Amino acid sequence: MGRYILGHIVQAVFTMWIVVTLVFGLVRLAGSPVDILAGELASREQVEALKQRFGLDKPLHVQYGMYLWGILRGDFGESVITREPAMAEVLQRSWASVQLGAVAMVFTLAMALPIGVYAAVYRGRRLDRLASAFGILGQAVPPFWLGILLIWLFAGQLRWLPAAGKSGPASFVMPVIVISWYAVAGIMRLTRSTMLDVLDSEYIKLARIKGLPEHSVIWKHGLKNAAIPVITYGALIFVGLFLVGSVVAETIFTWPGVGRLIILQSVRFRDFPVVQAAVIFICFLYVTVNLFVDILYSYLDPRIRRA
Amino acid sequence: MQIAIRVPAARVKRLVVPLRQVPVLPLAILLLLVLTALLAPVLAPGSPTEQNLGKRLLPPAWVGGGSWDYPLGTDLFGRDILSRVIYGARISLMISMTAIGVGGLFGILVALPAGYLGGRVDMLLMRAVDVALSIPTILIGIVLAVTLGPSYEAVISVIVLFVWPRYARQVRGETLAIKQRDFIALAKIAGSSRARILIVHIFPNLVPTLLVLSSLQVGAAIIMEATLSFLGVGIPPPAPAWGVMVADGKDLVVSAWWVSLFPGIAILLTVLSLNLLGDWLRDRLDPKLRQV
Amino acid sequence: MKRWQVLFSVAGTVMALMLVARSLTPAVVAPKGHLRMALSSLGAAERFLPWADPGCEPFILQRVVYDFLLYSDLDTGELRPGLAERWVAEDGAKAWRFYLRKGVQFQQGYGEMTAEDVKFTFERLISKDSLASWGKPLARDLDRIEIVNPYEIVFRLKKPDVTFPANTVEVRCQVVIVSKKYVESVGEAQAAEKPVGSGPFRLVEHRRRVTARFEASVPHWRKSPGFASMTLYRVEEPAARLAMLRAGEVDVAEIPYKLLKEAEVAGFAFARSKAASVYHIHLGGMINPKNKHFNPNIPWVVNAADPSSAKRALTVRKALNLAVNKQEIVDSIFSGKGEPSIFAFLPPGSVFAPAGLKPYPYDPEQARKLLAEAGYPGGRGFPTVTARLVPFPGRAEQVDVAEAVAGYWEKNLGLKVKREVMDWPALAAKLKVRDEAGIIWAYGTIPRPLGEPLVTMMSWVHSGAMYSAIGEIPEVDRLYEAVMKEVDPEKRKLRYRDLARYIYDNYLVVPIGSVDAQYAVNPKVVDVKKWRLVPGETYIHNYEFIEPVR
Amino acid sequence: MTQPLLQVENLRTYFLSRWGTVKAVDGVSFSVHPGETLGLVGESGCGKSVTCLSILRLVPQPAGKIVGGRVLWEGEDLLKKSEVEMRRIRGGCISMILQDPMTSLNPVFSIGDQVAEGIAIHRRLKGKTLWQKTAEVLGLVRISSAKARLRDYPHQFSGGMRQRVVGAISLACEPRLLIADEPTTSLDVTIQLQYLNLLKEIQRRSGVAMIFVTHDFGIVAKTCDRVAVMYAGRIVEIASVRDLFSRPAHPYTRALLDSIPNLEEQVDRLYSIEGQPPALHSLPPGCAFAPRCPYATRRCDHEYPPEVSLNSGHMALCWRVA
Repeated sequence: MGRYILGHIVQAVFTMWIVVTLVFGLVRLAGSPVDILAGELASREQVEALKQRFGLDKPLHVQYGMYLWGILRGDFGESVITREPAMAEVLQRSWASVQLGAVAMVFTLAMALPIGVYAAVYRGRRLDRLASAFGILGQAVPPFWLGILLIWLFAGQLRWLPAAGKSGPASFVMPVIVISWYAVAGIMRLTRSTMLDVLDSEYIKLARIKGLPEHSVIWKHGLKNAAIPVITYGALIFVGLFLVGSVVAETIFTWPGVGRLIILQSVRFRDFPVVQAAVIFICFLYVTVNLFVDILYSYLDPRIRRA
Repeated sequence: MQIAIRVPAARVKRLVVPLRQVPVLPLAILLLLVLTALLAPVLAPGSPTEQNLGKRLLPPAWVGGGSWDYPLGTDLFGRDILSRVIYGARISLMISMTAIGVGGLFGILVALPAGYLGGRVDMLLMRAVDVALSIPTILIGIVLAVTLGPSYEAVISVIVLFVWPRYARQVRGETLAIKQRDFIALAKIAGSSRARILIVHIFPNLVPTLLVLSSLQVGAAIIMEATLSFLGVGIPPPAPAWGVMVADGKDLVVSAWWVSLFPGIAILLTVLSLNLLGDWLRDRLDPKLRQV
Repeated sequence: MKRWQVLFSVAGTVMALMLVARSLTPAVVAPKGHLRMALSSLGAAERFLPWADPGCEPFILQRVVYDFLLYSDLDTGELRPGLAERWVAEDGAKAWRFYLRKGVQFQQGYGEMTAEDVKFTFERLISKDSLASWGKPLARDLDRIEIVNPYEIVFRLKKPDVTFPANTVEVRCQVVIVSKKYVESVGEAQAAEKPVGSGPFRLVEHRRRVTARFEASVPHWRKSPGFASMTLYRVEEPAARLAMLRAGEVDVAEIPYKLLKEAEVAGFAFARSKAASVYHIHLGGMINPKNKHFNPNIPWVVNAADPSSAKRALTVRKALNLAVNKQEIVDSIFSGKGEPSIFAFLPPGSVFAPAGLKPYPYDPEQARKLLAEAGYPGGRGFPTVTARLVPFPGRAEQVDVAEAVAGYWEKNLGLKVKREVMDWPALAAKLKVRDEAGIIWAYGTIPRPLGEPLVTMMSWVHSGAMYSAIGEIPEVDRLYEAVMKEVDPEKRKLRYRDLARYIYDNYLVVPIGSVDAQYAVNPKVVDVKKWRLVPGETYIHNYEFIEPVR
Repeated sequence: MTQPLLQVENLRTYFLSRWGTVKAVDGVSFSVHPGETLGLVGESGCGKSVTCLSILRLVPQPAGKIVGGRVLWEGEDLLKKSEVEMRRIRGGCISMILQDPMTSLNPVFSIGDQVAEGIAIHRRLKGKTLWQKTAEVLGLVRISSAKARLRDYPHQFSGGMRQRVVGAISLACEPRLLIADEPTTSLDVTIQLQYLNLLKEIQRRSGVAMIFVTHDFGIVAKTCDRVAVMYAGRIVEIASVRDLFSRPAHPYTRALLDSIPNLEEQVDRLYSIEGQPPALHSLPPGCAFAPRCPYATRRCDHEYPPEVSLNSGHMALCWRVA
């Protein structure tokens, strides 16, 4: 078990290093924060002075070395604009993103798993046909377009929900729907197809022969087996979708999250330290969830655990 | 060397199905889509990028104030939305097809040797796939596009980076399964070279899986391209990419709802029919292939 | 002088003083109510010390809490007394003497504002570690500062600079006067977070990048605030600001033109600042031939080696201008809130521009004829133009203007225009090295006609400037230096007009329009008629003049 | 003869499918007495397994439906019982062993859990005593050091061991009838013999009645007391083991016996019954075996054969015998 996890941790660190290097290079491809800082009316020597101040005049590889060494020491540098520690700024904004992501994840599981299972159990009946239709439709509706429709309906016409910003539970509703819409459709269809296979299996028949009540047959024996592909495959699309979904939701609903921080502010102002810190944070989150899923996977499937 | 793509007999039988079961609706929509994309210049009433600021934000024809020269109304710069949706089909298909083609090819080139050779090669390549899967490609794409400015190449490379590991993992699994089949052993006994086995024996058997996989991935690619364009990091203006058009109308939801509505519907119909086709293909060719 | 004339002039002066005093002394009306505003930004670093906040973004927070030496007249733009009652140029404008107002108290009992505080502020502004974008040029020009007495201070410059007083106006944002005693007692870090100023409001609570809350600091020597307290929200997304206004979460929202119709439909009133930005298209490439980016076969560029190119370039530039319907751009993109402009940088009717000139007319027919005359009939043979779509913070319309102009040239002249989306840092890097051959981009200057446009022009017109929005044209430089040398304000206006005239006659840019800035206001909370924004300025400078509905 | 433990009368179970209603079990009647082993024999697809599942009312939903007949268990008709009562019977009074041990055990639960589950429900045991009982039951089916292996998972057991665990599960609550649906088909021969002996020994000790479903006459001879031969959803012959092997009455039974390869005989081609089993959704009016029956007469094709009882307990469904 230990070796299995250690392998994954090493791979996670390697992935982080690749992402960090990629972003370090990409952000510096064009423009530098100094131009933003100096403003339109700046003079040449003023721009040079700012460059020295932020060490942007040193050769690239030196900057890269200092940057990596900084990360190891947990020093992600200072935002070029607000001169606050970059990671502090990211963490301050990350709470909103993590909150939104967590609620969306719970919503997705609470929706996708039960519906998927019931659709499989009541195969061919109305619920199953409804669920399948929602599944196929769900994966065709572009989430950002859905967001706009929701705003038009709930904020514009009905005025039930706030159109933007983060303020109390009502403001969570629409962003969560936009983030998890695609994932719910995907996970539900997968749960249904896996559950169908499981329900046809011999051990389910044996469970019934044992005289177990139906709910125990389905939710204990059935679900635990169906969960394995759902978790592994689900995690695959989950984390990817959540990243895209949260950036889209944050953009449409101006949610003060990390996704928007990167697009709207840091990259536009070439605030290298904050962009890099934000990317590291998201990548760390991304990789940790992957790691957690692998561990959960090995817990769920004993055949892996003993490997 | 002439490569005969021989889909195993069993699967061919299932391909030739009575017309009744063929998904008429999705195929019809897709055919319509491909036709619109190809014949865009003929079909579109006007040019997708020609502006006339005088006729800005005209509502659709059937709504008060609309005119039949602009059946679906005009956008912020007075461009005809119908023509832009039609040309948008061309962009969406081109981008997603290229991205899936390149991504898929790269995935297969990685997966075939990994699946077939196994051992250290397989372990190494699969580790690379795992790393690629765990990299937040969308994020990298966004940073790239904001820094260098959105471009076709950026969008395609993001989708390719997103797609190839998924292809690799799926194709490798399939190759492993096929490798154990007896006709591979027979081919080895008959002395055919490793390359020949890969190309003549293994690859044709992958075709059904690839077919199913691609049809589902094209839909996902279209949505991803539209999402990137919506965020302003995808297709650069003034190209009539559907995602950009929805973004144009994002803030005008109350006073100009049609700007965002119609491109969204175009995306919905396209991806819906692709998914339906994908499902139908999967049920026919490769039932055990989980939805990717 | 006749006795009665003396009497009369004394009475007149008294009367004038009385008038000035009355307009400045606070109307005896107590501040009331709570004002909530949603703005696109609250400043870059949101720090309360002028030398701790880098340039570019508006210094919204600092001007709420501090005072300035001088203010600008809402009608004429002339300089008005602030913390300095009088200011005199000496030694041929190489020195400027300021007489400070007596009895101005800093908040929280940090005593009276004196020359010590002014000297301390300026010295910190030009110090080595100062981040203020205005610090460096000031440091280059300032020789030394002498305190004559607590209420009199003299700035000695290295060379005559007629515009020095204009640099201490509230529009210059960074020259707020800080309390020396407070900063030295609590230290810079604390002072940057918890400011003590002499301004109309004092800071109550500040959450960086989210919100800032203020309370009225009464009585104030200039104008006691209309509202008792005020909260500013930083909301980058325009649609979100409008949504907050519509939901009643705020009373004032800064909105772009695109949402104007949406706000009008929702029944909100508007506070406007006339000619807040002047848009023009920069025809890239007219640069020094020795520069490696110089490309002689750009149609609108003069190639010294080919004598006929001057005439051809002028004809092309003329055609490019006539093909653009400025009025339609103003009506569509800016919802009609503005007017076609005649020059770059200067709004119509500016005293620094020659009177009687009309904006270039919209005449596509003539434009096509001129283009053919220049050798590109129907656009054939014209190299592909690259339109750089570059949004600025607060001026996202720059993308739409460039896009519209590209559309006109494609439709009317048959040119091929490639679009290139880019953000400011990427463009700035290119403009610095003059990598602009064959490109166009739309720049919306904040004219700040107060004081003089020289400040804006210095950064964009002269060949030596960091970024160029016209190019490197020797004649322009010569005319520009003539302005700099002229000490007498009246003669200097004539020099400005020569420069503007030269640019106009040679069609060096494609002027588009001078447009207003507007804030959507909830008429039930804010008395829109009384609130007048500083003209020529996109951001708000006079929060204390916003009056509640009584 | 004592009161029969299980009395199945004219049981009919049909499946609704795209091609029409499949009459999987079309009027089956038989009885099982305490301690007795009844063999159910026939080609695959003749309805053997469906019959067993119908007894436990576990016919696969939503396609399958029991449309007629009665299943009397100690005099009470199981088809009338409520689901709750049926659950007490399943595993408590009647239990079943499935064919493929590799898939009968849930891969993600430990052996101990899966065995203990049944006991917990039927015997209301909890905690230590439950684990004690579980280890004891596993010992019953001769799994060595059972206590230590409670925590192990199915994938750590061989095929034979797994089938023993399945046996333990079904015998955990001392059922009075055990249905074994081809329990040894997927085991290799040596393990098969061990398993049959184990079942025999347990039956001797506990007196449990058994229905043994198989297509292997060797097993029938070794374990069964009486045998019912099924064809196309019906019992075409039922007799004691001795009568069946010595005096097979129904042509199908004789054909089945003939197709058992004989070691001594020198044969170049093994005998096999021509044709295919009939499609259960379109059965001919007469005897279902008629098309493949060498002795078929016109009557066989049109008239449904009567149940002819030869001597006590030996019945055959055939005109030729009547």
